[in-house]
Amino acid sequence: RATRAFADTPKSGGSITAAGWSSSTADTLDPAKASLSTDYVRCCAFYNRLTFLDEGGTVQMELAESIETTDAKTWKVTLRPGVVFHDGKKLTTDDVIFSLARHKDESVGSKVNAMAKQMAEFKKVDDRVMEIELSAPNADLPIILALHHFMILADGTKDFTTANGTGAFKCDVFEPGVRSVGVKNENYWKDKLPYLDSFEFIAISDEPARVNALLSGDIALAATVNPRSIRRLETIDGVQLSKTTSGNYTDLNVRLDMDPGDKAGFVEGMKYLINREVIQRSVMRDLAVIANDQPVSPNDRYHNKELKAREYDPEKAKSLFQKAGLFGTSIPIVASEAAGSSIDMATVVQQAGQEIGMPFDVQRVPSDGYWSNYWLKAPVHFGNINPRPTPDILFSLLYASDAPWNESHYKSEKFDKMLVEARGSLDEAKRKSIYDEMQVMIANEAGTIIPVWISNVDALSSKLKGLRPNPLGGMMGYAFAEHVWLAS
Amino acid sequence: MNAVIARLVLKRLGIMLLSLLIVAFAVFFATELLPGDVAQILLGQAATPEAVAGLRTAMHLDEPAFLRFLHWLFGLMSGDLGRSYANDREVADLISGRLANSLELAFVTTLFSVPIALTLGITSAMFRGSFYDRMVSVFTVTVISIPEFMVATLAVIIFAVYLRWLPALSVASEVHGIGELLRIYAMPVITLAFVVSAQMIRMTRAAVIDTLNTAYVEMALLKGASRRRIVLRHALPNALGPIVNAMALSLSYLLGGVIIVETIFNYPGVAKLMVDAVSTRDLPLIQSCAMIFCVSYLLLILIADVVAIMANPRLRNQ
Amino acid sequence: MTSTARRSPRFGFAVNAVGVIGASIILFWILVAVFAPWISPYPVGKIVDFDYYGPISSDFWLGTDYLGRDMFSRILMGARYTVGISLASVTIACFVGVTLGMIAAVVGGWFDAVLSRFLDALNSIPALMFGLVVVAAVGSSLTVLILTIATLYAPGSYRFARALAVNVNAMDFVTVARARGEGIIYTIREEILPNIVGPVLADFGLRFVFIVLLLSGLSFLGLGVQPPDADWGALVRENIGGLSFGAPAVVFPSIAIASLTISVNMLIDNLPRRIRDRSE
Amino acid sequence: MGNVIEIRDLHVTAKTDSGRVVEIIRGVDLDVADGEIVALIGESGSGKTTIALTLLGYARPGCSIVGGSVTVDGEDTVAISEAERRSLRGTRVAYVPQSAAAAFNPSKTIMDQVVEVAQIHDLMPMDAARKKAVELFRALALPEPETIGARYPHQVSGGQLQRLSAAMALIGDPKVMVFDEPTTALDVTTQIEVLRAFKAVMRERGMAGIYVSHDLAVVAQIADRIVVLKGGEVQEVGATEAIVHRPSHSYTKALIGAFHPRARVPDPEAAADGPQPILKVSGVTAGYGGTGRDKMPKYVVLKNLDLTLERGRSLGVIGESGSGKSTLARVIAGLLPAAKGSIEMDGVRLGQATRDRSKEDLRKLQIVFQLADTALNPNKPVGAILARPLVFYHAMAGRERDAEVDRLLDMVRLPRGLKHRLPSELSGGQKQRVNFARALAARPELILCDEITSALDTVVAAAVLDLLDELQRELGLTYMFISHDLSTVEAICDRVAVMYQGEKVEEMPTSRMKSGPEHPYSKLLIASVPKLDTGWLDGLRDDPLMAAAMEGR
Ligand SMILES: Nc1ncnc2c1ncn2[C@@H]1O[C@H](COP(=O)(O)OP(=O)(O)OP(=O)(O)O)[C@@H](O)[C@H]1O
Ligand SMILES: Nc1ncnc2c1ncn2[C@@H]1O[C@H](COP(=O)(O)OP(=O)(O)OP(=O)(O)O)[C@@H](O)[C@H]1O
Ligand SMILES: [Mg+2]
Ligand SMILES: [Mg+2]
Repeated sequence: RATRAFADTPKSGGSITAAGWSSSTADTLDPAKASLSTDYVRCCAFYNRLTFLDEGGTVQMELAESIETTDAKTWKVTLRPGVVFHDGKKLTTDDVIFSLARHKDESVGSKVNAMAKQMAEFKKVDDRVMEIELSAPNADLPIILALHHFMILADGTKDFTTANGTGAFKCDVFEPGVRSVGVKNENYWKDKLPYLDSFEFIAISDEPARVNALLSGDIALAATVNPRSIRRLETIDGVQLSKTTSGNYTDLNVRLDMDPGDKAGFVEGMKYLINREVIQRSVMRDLAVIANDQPVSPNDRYHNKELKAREYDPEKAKSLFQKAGLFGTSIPIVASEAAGSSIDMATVVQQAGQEIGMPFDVQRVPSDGYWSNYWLKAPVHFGNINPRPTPDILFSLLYASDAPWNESHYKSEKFDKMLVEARGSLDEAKRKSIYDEMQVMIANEAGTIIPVWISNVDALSSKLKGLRPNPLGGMMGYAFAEHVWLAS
Repeated sequence: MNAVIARLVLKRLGIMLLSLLIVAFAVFFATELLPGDVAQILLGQAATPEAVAGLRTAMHLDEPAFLRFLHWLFGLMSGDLGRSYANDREVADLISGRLANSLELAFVTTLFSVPIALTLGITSAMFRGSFYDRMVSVFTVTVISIPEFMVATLAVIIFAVYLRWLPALSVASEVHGIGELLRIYAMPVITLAFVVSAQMIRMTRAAVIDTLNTAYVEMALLKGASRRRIVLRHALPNALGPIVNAMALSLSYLLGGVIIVETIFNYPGVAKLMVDAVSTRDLPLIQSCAMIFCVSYLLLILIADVVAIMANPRLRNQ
Repeated sequence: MTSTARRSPRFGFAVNAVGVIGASIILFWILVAVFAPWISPYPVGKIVDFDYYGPISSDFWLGTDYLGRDMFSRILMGARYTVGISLASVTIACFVGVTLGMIAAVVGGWFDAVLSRFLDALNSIPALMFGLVVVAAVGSSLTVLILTIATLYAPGSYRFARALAVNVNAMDFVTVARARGEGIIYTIREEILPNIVGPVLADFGLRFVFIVLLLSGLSFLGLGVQPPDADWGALVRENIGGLSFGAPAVVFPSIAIASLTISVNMLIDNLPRRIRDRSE
Repeated sequence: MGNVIEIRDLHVTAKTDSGRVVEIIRGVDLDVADGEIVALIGESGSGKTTIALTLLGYARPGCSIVGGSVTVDGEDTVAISEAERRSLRGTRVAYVPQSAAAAFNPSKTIMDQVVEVAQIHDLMPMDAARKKAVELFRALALPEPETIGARYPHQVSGGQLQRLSAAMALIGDPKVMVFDEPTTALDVTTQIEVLRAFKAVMRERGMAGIYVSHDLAVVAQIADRIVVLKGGEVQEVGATEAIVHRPSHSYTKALIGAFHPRARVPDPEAAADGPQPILKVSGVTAGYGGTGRDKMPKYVVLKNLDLTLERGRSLGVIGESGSGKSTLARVIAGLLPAAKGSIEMDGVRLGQATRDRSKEDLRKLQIVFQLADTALNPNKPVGAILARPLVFYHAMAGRERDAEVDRLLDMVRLPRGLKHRLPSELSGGQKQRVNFARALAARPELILCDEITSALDTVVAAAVLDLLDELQRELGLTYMFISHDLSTVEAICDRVAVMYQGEKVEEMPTSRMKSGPEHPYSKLLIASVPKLDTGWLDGLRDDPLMAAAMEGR
């Protein structure tokens, strides 16, 4: 059903309304601050990046014509000629340098501040050519530049009440927390694109309401529908589903530096107690792939296929808890709506515990403030990690000893060394073997329990064509607006 | 008579200012109690200590909170609501459109639910103890015991998805003509009317029954007046005070309490704005929203009091 | 009607059939709440069926929920929370509101003015915001939940009771008590309360309904009943996706809510009256 | 001359709360001829109002007419349809209620309500109706007839309102007027005006009427014939003259007997050791509406009042409505702190407010209110009401307290079984006795009685007065007895104080009341008391004092 759409030839014209799942007054047109899917959708429509990842997860050039290096440390970027901003200004390397350098400025509040810091220096060669000097070698720079935050702005942009980019749409209306409207950029540098004359983007946070709005024809696309709605949607004509198996996951984190995670055996016991199959079937309704407690997804070419997921084994868990001296002690697990499906996962664990006589106390806490108050802080809690394009980003963000989001406070010198080594290496085979071993280390040593990879399902009107799944996330990696068209 | 009302209104406005100040302080301290601040919330998962500190300095958040509150308060006195922390826009700009939307919705709901509540309340009082009366009372309790989100979802499924009569979303941005306006407001209004009328119906009924038991109603009957006349001309004007008071309390819900309706119908009103503001710890926005709710609540109560006084010549001519 | 009327003199009460039905339903739910753990066929958190929104069957009398858990067991256990929390918080709210209202009416003057202003201001802060602050400030537990709801509803109860008490306070028998030198506690408890208890109870019923519904909203702020348990409102909410095809998982908790709220109001509207026959 | 009203074998039942049906009118027959005024008298609860209302085809909620016929101007109000009854009401038979204050809708102007009958039945254009109303106002001797209609009910006095309610009834030119105790709630001076106005209008238009009252003296002035009711049955019917002078039925005799109370015999013992003041009120000024900067209330009611009460004696306080009698009692009881002046009991100065007084002071001085209905908590059984002062002042408990409650009930001549009843289950007289017993429970030395018999009918009131008298002898009580009914004051008081506009204008021994009041207001007040004499009202015209006073209004 979902694949039939591709056969048609694209057609220009028409307008659609699409709905994401969340928006608030914190909505922004500043790519550095973008934090929600709605922000990404807007950014993708109004701006361009130097590179982007295609459906297969490989790097493609967008505003850059080429990005080259010999040592993974110094990178030469050549820009595509003849690109203009919405206000008519020509794209030059000044714009690119401004756009990248601002992430390093703390007062900007960039989400990728930590990542941007490795770009030690920018050198303008001429209007089309520039150099980026990294503080240490990193072979993944072109992929890093494909992150949504590294959208290219016009030099000196300070005002974000509207967007002046090079993207397929011009910003017509932007009301934070309400809606935004983009109209077709007639001078768009990509041939024939976009097909739509305009598109409106809103957010409906209530999932049944989002689905109903699609069914009633008020919107053409409803992002991220609940697995439970799929059975109903499949029976309805005029609706198609787009499934993306991405690297998104909700994980149960046991801090290794605190009670009870510091008792040997507890974490491993938890890994055996979590019933991945039930989570996959009942909680995720089969829209998930069983995972093996490490963050590199099966889509990634560095995924270690040899590493199998642990089987559900309550008896083994019981003996491990006994070994840790914790059997029978009530353990609090913090869960929240903020980390998708975590409450349901927690009850699955709780139920399994109850069956072997191990009590867990599920504490549901508000989504408001969850990330600042509970995540990374509570001894046993849930987290939710969005897909990242490379193992390097994942590992340095989540597992390196100095990682800002080291969810289980995992510390290993060996791991840190391997990370730097792989990062600087341009030798594919060597990197693969290092990453394989690192995945094994995480699965066995870290306190992060990753039960399943969560698939994203978007529902859309069958009139809407051209939407293809993308590993960076739903809605075609948030860039659907410039690629879709309306069938007559 | 006007002098009495004017004096009352003035006095109430004075008290209102005082209440507003209390609420402003209370809300300020409440916000302070909430863990996390706007810098941390804006950075979300990416909030490393350095990043937070940097952003905080940039946003002048390292000034003492109380000082910022005073800034905001003095700004308010000169008519400046300040700038939102979360997106650096004028709070007045953020609020004005949404407040208009909320008021519109509240107005249409009032227009719709008040006559219904009055009619049901009055008629059930007229036929007190009858089967009809019992039905109305069971109906009101049933209606309020169905969760609001269920009423809304059910309405959408029936009227938008199956029948396709009405749109599932109430986006009030582009409205052409009265017909479309009705279509757009129909479902949120039905949902809200369900919620607010029950209390009004019950209070109207009680108040009318109270007055129907009086000697002057009996006297009207003995003058040969019809049931209709008795209820409308004699009982109702005297029951107006308590009825209007109950209505004011019910209607005050229509601004701050309609978060579910705003969410489900994607209606851009102030309730959701306030929730957003709280979850981003956007102090100027929180304060402004709180002021709006407080003002509207106090205004409604004031209107109720004025109506009660107008309806009662004894108070009116004091 | 006649049979109950004939019986009534013996009891000294007029028992009304509608009231009896209301009382029986409430009693039923209270019994369910008490004995739920022993009568529910499955553990509340256990996923018993790989299907979801399952239909009524001999294994699952009220179908299954969105995760495939047994609805019958969940509703039985939910009764504990819905009945318990709602009754507790509405009782506290009305107790505090009515007591303060009566004191304000009797004492009057500054006390009344300040208290009324303060509670008005409290009333104008949206419930949601209040809930957020409470969880953030003191965390979440059943006690906190009950107290939060009570705080949210006490001002309304206060306004209502105060208005009634002001009228009673003007009556001669209260003046007599005052002339006798009675204290405030006696005056409000013995002279005022019995004379406003009727309308106060009606108000209690309405507030009860609102609280049953508010519960589900607050549980989504993280306030209150912790998973896998859920109150009825939360059961409706978490299964709302099944509404479009009338899944038992959403229908039955709604029926449970309606049965409880309607019967509470039925009982209150038809409370037994003490009967004495003047002509006897 | 035919009969405008013919009631035949009327039966009315009422349903009690428990669903039991009781018969409240048991086979009443009644005729009223054209232009005749017939009075219905009888004790409270005898069914007077019920019968009067059947003339309009109306039975109060809970009551129903179960048998017989009520023919008014040729139509049987029992048999006709509701719509026909509606068209009858106001046009052919009109009703003047007992309490006009309650019968006027507080939120509409008087004119609107007066012309409403014309509007409902579409009798005439509104302009004509208004003109006619003004004429009626004039005929009823109302002040400012042109503009009084624009006022609201609370803006006119009780007596005026009562006359206005007659105008409301007269506007439809009814054949029959039904008056339900139209003057009971008024004080004597006002009562005279109202009675005169009614009589003049009725006579002028030749209307027939039913006049309900329990006051024989009033009825004697206005009725041609009297029907005596008791327990829903007719006891005696006769011409006014005959009933007043030659009553045959025992109940009628009792009624008349109660009207002539025996005069007060001063207690020789009390007089023996000379007057001993128990309470001394000096220079008291008090009022309502908060105090201003000068510590004076906004509305001053009592002005610089002096008063002395002697131990074991009774002082009567009389005066027109609004003269400040109740206010005086409230000030003495400490319920309304005086702005100026002092109150001494047994030579010791009392605190101005109750909370400044000791429990002992509060106990010694008790107050009993006029309306037993509102003075007794409707939700407490009699036993509990009486027990409270015992617990509060004397810390009694258990059997001792129960025994004392029984003793109190005996003292006020109430059966002991009554202690389990609620006040609403008592008759008016019984309630007033309980009200009084509660004051006795404190074992007071001084009791302030604020119009405690005014709401009772004469027979019951006489019994209550006897009781008071007896208790005073037994217990050596001192009374301050407020009333606007001079005969009760005469029956129980040793001295009388006359109040007028917040001042004490005169004080004299009761014996001098009839013979020589000095102040003109006292004279007027005392002369206004109706006499049980059919010609009294008409005779007043010749009294120069009354004539002058009437002019002044
Ligand atoms: N709705 C009712 N239900 C039960 N009993 C009633 C009802 N209305 C009146 N009664 C009884 O009917 C009897 C007659 O009442 P009615 O009002 O006619 O007396 P009345 O002679 O006018 O007395 P009063 O002098 O107090 O006005 C009383 O005993 C009263 O208690
Ligand atoms: N609470 C009050 N507030 C303001 N004015 C009052 C209040 N109570 C009484 N008054 C006024 O005080 C005056 C005296 O009232 P008071 O009750 O003492 O009269 P009274 O002599 O007892 O009359 P009645 O014979 O009608 O009982 C009246 O003009 C009355 O309107
Ligand atoms: Mg009567
Ligand atoms: Mg008085």
